[in-house]
Amino acid sequence: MGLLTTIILIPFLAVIVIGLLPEKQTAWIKRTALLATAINLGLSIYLCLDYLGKIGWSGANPNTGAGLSLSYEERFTWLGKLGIQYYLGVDGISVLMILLTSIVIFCGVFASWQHEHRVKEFFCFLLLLVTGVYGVFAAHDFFLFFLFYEVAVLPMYVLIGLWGTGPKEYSAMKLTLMLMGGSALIVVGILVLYFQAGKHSFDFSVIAQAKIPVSTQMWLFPVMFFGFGTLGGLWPFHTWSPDGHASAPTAVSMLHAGVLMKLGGYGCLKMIYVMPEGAKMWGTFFMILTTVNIFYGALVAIQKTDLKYITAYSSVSHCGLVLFGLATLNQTAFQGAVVQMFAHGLMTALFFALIGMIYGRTHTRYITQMGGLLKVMPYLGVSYMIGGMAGLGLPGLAGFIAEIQVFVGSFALNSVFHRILTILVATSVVTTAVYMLRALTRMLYGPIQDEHHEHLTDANFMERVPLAILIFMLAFAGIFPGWMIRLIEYSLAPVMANLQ
Amino acid sequence: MIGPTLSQYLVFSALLFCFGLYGMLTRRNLIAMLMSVELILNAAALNFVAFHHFLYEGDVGGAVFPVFIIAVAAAESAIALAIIIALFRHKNQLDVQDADSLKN
Amino acid sequence: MMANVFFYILAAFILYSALFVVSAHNLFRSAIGLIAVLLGVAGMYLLMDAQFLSAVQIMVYVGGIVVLIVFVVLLVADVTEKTFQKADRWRKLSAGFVLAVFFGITVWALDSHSFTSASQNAQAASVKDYGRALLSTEKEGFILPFEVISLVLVAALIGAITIAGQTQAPVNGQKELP
Amino acid sequence: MTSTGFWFIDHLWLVPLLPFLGFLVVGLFVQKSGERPASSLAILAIGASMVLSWGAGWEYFTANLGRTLVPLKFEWLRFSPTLIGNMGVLVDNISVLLILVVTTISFLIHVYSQGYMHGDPGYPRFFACLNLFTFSMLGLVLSFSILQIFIFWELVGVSSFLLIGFYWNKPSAVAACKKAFIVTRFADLGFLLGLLVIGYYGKGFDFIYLTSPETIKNLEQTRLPLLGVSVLPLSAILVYAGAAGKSAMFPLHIWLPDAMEGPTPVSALIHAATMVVAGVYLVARLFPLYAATEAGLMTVMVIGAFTSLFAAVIATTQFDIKRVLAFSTLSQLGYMMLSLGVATMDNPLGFTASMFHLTTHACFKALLFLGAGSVIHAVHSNDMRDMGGLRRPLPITHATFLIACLAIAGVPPLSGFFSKDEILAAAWNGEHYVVFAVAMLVAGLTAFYMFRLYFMTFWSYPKDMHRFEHAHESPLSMTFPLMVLAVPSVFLGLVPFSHYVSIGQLEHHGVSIGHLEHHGINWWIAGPASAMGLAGIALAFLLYFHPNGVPGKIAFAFGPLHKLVYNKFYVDELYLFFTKSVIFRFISAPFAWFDRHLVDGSMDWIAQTTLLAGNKVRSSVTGRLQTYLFWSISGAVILGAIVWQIGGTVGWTLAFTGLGLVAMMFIWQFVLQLLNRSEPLKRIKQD
Repeated sequence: MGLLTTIILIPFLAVIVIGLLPEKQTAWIKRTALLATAINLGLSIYLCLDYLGKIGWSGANPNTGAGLSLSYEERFTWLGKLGIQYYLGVDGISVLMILLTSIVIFCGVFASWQHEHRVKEFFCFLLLLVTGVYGVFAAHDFFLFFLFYEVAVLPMYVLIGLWGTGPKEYSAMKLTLMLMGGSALIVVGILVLYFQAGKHSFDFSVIAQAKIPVSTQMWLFPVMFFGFGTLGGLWPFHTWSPDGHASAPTAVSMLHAGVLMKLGGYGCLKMIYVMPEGAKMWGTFFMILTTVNIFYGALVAIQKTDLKYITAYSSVSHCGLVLFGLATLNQTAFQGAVVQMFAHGLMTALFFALIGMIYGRTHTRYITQMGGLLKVMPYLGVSYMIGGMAGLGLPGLAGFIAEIQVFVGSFALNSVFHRILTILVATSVVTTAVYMLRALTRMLYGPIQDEHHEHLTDANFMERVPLAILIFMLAFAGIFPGWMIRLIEYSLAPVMANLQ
Repeated sequence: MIGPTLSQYLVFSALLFCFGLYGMLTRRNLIAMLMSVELILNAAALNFVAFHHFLYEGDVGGAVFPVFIIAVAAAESAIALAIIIALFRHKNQLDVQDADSLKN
Repeated sequence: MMANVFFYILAAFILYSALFVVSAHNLFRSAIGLIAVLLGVAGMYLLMDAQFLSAVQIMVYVGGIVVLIVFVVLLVADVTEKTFQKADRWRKLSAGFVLAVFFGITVWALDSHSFTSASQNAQAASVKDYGRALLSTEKEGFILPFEVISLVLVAALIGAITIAGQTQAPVNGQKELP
Repeated sequence: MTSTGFWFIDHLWLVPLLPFLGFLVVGLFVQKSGERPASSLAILAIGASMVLSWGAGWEYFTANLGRTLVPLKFEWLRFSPTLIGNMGVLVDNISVLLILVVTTISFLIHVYSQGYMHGDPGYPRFFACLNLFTFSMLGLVLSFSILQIFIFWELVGVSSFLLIGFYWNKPSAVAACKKAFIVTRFADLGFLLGLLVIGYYGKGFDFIYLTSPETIKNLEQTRLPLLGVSVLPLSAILVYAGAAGKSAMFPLHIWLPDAMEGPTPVSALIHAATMVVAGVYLVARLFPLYAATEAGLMTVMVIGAFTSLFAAVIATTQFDIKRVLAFSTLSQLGYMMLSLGVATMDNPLGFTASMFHLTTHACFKALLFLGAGSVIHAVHSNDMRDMGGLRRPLPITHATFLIACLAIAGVPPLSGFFSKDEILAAAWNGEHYVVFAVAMLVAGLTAFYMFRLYFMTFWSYPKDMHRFEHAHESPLSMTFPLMVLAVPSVFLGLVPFSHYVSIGQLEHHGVSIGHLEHHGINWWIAGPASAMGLAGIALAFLLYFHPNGVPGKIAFAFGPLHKLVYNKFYVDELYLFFTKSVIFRFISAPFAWFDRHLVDGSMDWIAQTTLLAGNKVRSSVTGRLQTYLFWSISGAVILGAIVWQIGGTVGWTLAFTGLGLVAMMFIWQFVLQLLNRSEPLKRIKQD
């Protein structure tokens, strides 16, 4: 059994083990989940290092062929008559995303350590979700990809609907319906690709090299981009995200904003790989939409007072940057977009973990009702501050690497219109600063608003661990970006070759 | 031999199929609906045999399938009739318009 | 030529009987109509050189299933169907319309597809062939479906006995869904 | 790494790294263990890096003068195979000069803070932040590429944010730190765009590469597709926007006076001596680039001159001791910028003068702030109207403060005299006579408001006896830095500065070092300048030495004008109006409304329509088998009909129908909104 299958199976096995444990043994259930995610974290780090070792650190022109340079391939015929394979394989981008998933879920398990309501089912669904996410990032067969994609999306409904807060049924329904709408577009697109390619295969590389007719690409690309974009928070199909995130329980918000939204960007990148002509044709159109995303997400966030809504809209803005980077079809911007996926994953996971912890103490999420929390909970406060700084693109944290790369990349589009878009997008560094600082200072600074808040406690050990890990990764990726760039750059070569 | 062609059989079986469906849609008695189902099944079986006869005479599969269909029909009507008896015992009538516990 | 005449006669007979099945007020008449349809289809089988099937059709269908149906009709219902109201006209019209369109599309589909014969001068399947095919374990054999069907039949038998043998109907408990 | 053969210069990378380690250790591990370990560790870190930088300075100015050395360089971020963001350590005369200034003043201020911050609950945090700031500032100064300088630029901004908001439960401090960050961030947007322009057209970020004549020529000849503007002035002005933000040039100056909400040592270190000169430093770093474009230099000069006058005028009316100093800082920064603006590649006197003034200003302005801090420490008030007669209880503070005031007023032979004179001479030599006149006027105003401050604080008579009686001299840890700083404030002017510092990489531009060496004192300029200063002092003496009603009467006589100046020309209010009303209310709020009601509303509308349709359809869901069957057959028929009728253009049709539907939905939702008929989905009862 290969490494990737192991990574996919471990959470699934944990689901089974948890399913067999008696309901009362919540401690053991949590420990099982933690063990599984810890093993996966270890495996992902190993995967990352090993992959880096394979491709080497140097070499200006890595692989220039049109086929993805896959590693850890596992390939079995599954439904042979339809050409469906169980085909796993990762390139540098997938490796990065798998690492992100591992980090976020590991921290997510920590963050839901205090969870007491129907623990067994909660962790079952959570780990099932993660199984799907790993599968998506590892799959190299379109059918398998979609299968795992659905496995990842569906448990969300249950997780939000059962363990959420606020108008949870509404949010869960909205989220699921909109994502299902996206999936519907995707499944249509996959079938069209399958038949148009005519190679009797769902293999990404085979389809990409089959040269889908331009007329098909022309209409299929936007369909697919919208399909994945819905998950990636593309305007105007982002509205599931604020409500969904606001209602979801902590770990689910972390995982959803941190990882699931990245599936959208990841899928879009694959679409660009498969349909380069369509991408070229529609690139500018999606640049406009994502500019709206970025600009508008930030502006709306300025108005909000609910922490989760602020973070959700900032996610809309940040994920817009991912899609913007992808829509520019430029190597540097691609790098930036992928780094942004990684950075934003860590960042929002950190935010949602913190919001969960703060809400657990103050029982309010409205920044207008908070104030001076830095005094009573310095650890959480400082962590929030670091998260905010990462959000506004402070150098030294991962967000900056992403932003500057996207900007530099999109600036290379040498026409007045694209320049204006780039400048508009760049102004988001200011608007982002405005709402981040507004939230930060309102919540952490100033006198304490509510006397009940005087006696709140700071984070305990189980809460400190995930925060520390996330912050460490943010800083690590921000100070030493070389390894990420190497991974991404190596894997982008075939995409760029297709785009030529 | 100038006999009926494949198309003739197919069109005929389609017609029979439509009759069966019509019965399914309009009859209000469960037993009558069951009989309509038998019509549909027969139409399908006829298709099998027709294809077997005209296109794949060497391949015995097309001829074997009607046997299975008959077997399934037997099983199906056994079950259906059992249900009908149970329903009749329960409600004392067989009007499908009243069997609407799936409503809304 | 003769075959063609036979075909049309049979077809007319079957359709007339089928009309009887789907529209007769008396259930017993419907059952008789069904017997006629089944016999007619058996005739069609004969026209297509499927003697074995024709025999099975008559023995199992007419001799088994229809007799079962007739029994039930006599057991449970007032055969004259007096208690039932007529289905409303709207329903009949709409069903007729939809089915007409359906039929049209089917004919169009048949028309637009040209069938090509795979083998022209092969022998019709004999009873021996049926036996071989049904019990063969080779690639072309049907032993697995055959066994499955037998299982299904047993299950249906047991199920029928259980359902019909119950004194209290389970439908009672789940009458209202939320 | 390319070894230069000089130990200190080779190990210059330790200079920023040590404070960073200090920050990590103090910030993470000694938060709870009291004051002593925190301050000792922080001072140790900065002390070590000060020693290293003095060593490096010695090696540089004695053995490597005028050379540009790169002891460390590595690839940090690869944008594309051809565009690479490098990091490293760049050693030339201005960077060495700046690290000397930064480490020394930072060290003194660390020592000073030990006393000043004593007893504050955030004591360890303060030292951690100070170390973080020092790290960022040193990284900025030693930057090898413009990308690196941008990175540290932002870090400096953040540490400034943290330090201004140090008293974070004070609402005014919170507002001030937010303002400082956002205003500088806004300016950094310009810097970022400049960076993009330079990165795209210049194809590199390294300073050495950017300031080479080939690159400059290349940039000059590249024209933008839009309007046919040359890239060079554009990038120069964009980068200058960033510099102006950090150096608080008009109209981005508004954050600096508010930044005085931070603790006084912070004001001294960040908002007087070091961080605010980062803008000047950046322009100096890229000077060859600016010198090649008339527009860039003009911008620098005009804005510098205007800011210096503008701030000096405001400073004459303020009563908060730290705000007067803040406006004075603004004014002096304008001076430095102006001086850079009048320099050219052939006549780089202004450049040298600017760096010279930067150095001397760092000393005496830090001294002034620390002195003011000492005063505030003694009387617990910022308002000069609460002070007076403090020369007796605070003798050391008084003496050093006087020295600093004389220095900034440009009284010979103190350090300020020489640097100011050089700036004036540069303006005169550059034939910028208007600028020269402005600078002259500012010199007089500077002397006036500084001595106004001095007399009101230390002479006059005690206005608040209670405060006066409790005033006492500060502890040694606070007065020691004052005394140390007083020494360079007096003598720094005697250093033959132009010998050491001039435009880097002169060899590129064919100017030999010897050519620049001479600059004596031109008494035709220095004389009137000193006279202006003395006149200012005399005026202040007349008005403020003894309390009298004259200043009040003058203020009354000028009425609205005075009010205008006193309220800082209402620039803050203008900004406030713009942000609060225009952006918040007229841009952001409509966007939020749009999102909630139109975009989300449309999505809800779909759901709601589905629900309503569902309710309609529900009546047809009879639970009867036949109905279901009927519909399923009808569905199949319809699908079949579609396949039958439509050929290959299904995709296009679907795509455009979809797009059209989305547009229709928005419009429909908007109409519903207008009619107030839309129902959010949440209101529909769930069943």
